Amino acid sequence: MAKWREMGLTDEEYRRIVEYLGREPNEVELGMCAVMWSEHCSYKSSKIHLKKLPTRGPAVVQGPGENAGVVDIGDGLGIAFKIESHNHPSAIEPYQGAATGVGGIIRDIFAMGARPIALLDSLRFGKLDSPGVRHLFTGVVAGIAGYGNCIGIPTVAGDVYFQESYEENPLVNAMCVGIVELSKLKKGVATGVGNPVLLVGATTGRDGIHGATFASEELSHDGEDKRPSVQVGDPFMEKLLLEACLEALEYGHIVGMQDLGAAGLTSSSSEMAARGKSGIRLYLDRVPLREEGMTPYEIMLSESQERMLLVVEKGYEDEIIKIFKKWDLNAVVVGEITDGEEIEVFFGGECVAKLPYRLLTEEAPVYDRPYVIPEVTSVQKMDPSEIECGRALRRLLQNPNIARKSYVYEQYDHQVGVNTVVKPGYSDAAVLRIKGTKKGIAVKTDGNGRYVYHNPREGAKRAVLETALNLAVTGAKPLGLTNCLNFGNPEKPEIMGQFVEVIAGMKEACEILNIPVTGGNVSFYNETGEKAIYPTPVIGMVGLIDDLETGLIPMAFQTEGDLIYLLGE
Amino acid sequence: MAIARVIVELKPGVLDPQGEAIKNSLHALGYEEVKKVRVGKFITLEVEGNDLKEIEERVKEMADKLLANVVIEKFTVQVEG
Amino acid sequence: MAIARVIVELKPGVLDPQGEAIKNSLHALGYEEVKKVRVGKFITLEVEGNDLKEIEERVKEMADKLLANVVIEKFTVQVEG
Amino acid sequence: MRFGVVVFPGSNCDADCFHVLKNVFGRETVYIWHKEDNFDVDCIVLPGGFSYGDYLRAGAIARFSPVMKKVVEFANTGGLVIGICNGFQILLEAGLLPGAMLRNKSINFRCHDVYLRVENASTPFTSKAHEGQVLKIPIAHGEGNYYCEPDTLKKLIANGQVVFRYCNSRGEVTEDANPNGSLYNIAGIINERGNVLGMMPHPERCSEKILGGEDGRVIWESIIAYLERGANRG
Ligand SMILES: Nc1ncnc2c1ncn2[C@@H]1O[C@H](COP(=O)(O)OP(=O)(O)O)[C@@H](O)[C@H]1O
Repeated sequence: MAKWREMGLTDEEYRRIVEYLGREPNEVELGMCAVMWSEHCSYKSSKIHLKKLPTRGPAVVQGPGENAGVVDIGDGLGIAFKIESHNHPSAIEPYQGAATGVGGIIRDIFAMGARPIALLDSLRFGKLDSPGVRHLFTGVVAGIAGYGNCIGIPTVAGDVYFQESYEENPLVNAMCVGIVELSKLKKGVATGVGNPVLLVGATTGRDGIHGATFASEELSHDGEDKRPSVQVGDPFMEKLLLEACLEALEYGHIVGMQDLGAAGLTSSSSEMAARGKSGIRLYLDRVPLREEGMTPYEIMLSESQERMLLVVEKGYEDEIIKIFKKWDLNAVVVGEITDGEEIEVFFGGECVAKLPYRLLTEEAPVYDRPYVIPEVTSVQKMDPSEIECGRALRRLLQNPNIARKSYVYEQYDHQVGVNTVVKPGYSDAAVLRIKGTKKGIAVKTDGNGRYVYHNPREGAKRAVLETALNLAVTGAKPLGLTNCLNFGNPEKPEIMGQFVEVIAGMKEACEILNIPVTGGNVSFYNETGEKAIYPTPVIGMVGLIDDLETGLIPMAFQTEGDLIYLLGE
Repeated sequence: MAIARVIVELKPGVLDPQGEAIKNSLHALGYEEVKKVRVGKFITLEVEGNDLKEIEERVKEMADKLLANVVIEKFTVQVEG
Repeated sequence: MAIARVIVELKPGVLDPQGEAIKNSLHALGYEEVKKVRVGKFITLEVEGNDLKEIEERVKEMADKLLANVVIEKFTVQVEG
Repeated sequence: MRFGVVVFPGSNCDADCFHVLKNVFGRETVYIWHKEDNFDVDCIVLPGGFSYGDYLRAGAIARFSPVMKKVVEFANTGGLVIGICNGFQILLEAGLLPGAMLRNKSINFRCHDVYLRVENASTPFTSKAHEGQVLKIPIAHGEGNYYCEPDTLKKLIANGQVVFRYCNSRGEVTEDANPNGSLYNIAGIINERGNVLGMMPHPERCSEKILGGEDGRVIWESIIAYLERGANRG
């Protein structure tokens, strides 16, 4: 099989790369292209549709395109927030998959210069009576707890549903919320010819090298032990990285910062280059490695966790490095900004890759995949006269989807940081105070896949509405939303049709409610065999309460004799 | 009654943050000679039965299913009467 | 380079919640024959040096100081060239 | 009167303790970096968190931090030391308090409110409370299952070193009220000399009304009163 196909590129995509370069790429270059052109990094199937979402609003400081979105809450403060999926890794190894998902989204937040103050998790599993599902469920919850508790960011809210369609494809969407002084907001840009590029944090190992390359020859003769596809998270390392990065930002002279997530050094360097319209030269011999004998290909594609890339004003690198050393972390100048338009990679004195950043970013393919609009199906209705209320109520309350979620949220430290004013289980959304002000923010994730499955457009609207209402009942006014769109295989027109309809529904709801979208994430291919998950848009929202003393609405019934109203139709 | 001992270790190449932290701490305590630390589990089971061969088979099954996470860990089993 | 293996186990009288939980899970999976489970640590150190006797002494020290908490745990050390 | 909050790599309730002492009680408070061995404070707080990731055993690696030598010296000269959650675990590992922590009986990390009964109200940390008083304070830990040898327990009880026990809202010490399997429902103990306290629950998380409870205040108030009397070191 042709090399590019093993790496997940189509013949047509490969042809376009050759055409753009005017030559065949070498193996390192091909690997870099393959990961950057993957669905995960390029959003090639979703991009044209995502553009339809409203992204502007009075509170929006940073819309989609950066590491996280940011909304203004006044007093010179902003809230940075984003949600991301870690579905596939969690299906393979629930604990580490979920843990590293949390780790990744936290880095996105502090890359903006924000201090993370809350985590949320939106989870979907098959039915709990299957032992496999129990294993996934307990593993995922423990993984989120393990990472979030250790790093000391409270997990304050989320949602969890159990439904057959997620049996083999659990959804693990993690959201992080941070607070930033707007004047200190950072972006993931690389600018300033000659400025050094620093790689900081964990060493680089062979973990998580692009799944597509697993089938490659090197693997077979080294034995399967050598390349675990699963990354192991080190929350302790990330805690140090978080504190060191924030301290470095406080010191100043940092031009741009980005975390190393999917596609590691390749994506972080090319995305920073593209945003700053600068070239970057990297010297891989300087990268601190975890294992011996790593090739440039492996170093460029490694997804080892707990690493960040920083562009620093020339002359200040030693001071910045000192800060990282104080926290016992690696910090190494691995390259510099050039006035070219390329990512140049050197190893052992040789140039092993030279690719225009545009090829890796803007030039990635965009597909308008064929779709069919799914028919609206109806849920089976029951005749109320056939229902015996007492029994029905008991059965409802026994349903894990309705039952108390304390098994989940009591494993999460939801109070560290002493900001959690409304804890999980006390209202529909969590509320955090903003120290030093009277303000509070409300946060929640939601999204009922079953509604969306039966009626994608209306279901998506409901997801936005439900989240907004969950904030509203605490007294908060929604400021913006982030979303994680979990779907099956986009190459199937029915799935693509669900996606298109969901976008249309979200757009409509956002416009009516006047809540802009500040970012999000798309996860396709959540299917096994012929069975796709329910289309599941998860909405994560942030709202503002101006004055907690007067504006916070409690959910519980307060006083005997108070009247109870039912609002709406 | 037999005693089965199961050693569960991370596969080579899998990051062991715990081992790293212990190594650093040992260095700080002056044990510079320690070059690498890996932390695994040592699980001891008391198992009813006499057929050691069969017990070993069953314990291997348990290790495969529950005691080890074979995605990132490997295990060895040793049984004694 | 020598390899030192340190097994750290809870002392006999000390409750092992993790072992209990594993035992219950094993029972739920149908392994009723398992009567007791204890979970310890299996720590592997790569240590520079040739004098195995001395290495063993040093590793015992490390175990005593750091690797085990002797209030609740006991340990054994085994060194190999 | 000056408080020092120790920051180990991986501490994560350091800022919370600092906030409460500085902003809620208006007391001079400084951070003490784990590599520091020179500081001048009247009370040391070892905060919660996951020092060194809690790798190996909670508190096991932190006890070897340079700062701990000074903490031990400080304690040995009568200085007030309070270890909360991970801080308690570190005090145990460092031998400043007897016993050890095991994994919670449920295996899981647990984060929720618990009730504590004040068993000894004549310590510098509890003098503003009264014996038998019930405090509602949150816990957040995975290894809070206190264990010690039977003889040690006897001594702890006889000396009044058991300061807090898990109880129900009526102050009854029951098995159901024990969130982690701790021996004798122990939630907090003090050393023989009476100047080093370790407790698993987090008083800093319930020292402000806005956070839903203020039962943690009594501990800080007791410490402050004690220091105001000038009764510490000397
Ligand atoms: N996965 C989770 N992580 C953290 N908190 C959760 C999770 N799932 C549910 N919760 C919390 O449990 C409570 C009930 O959640 P949910 O069932 O989604 O509420 P509702 O159905 O009322 O919108 C909320 O406080 C929510 O934040």
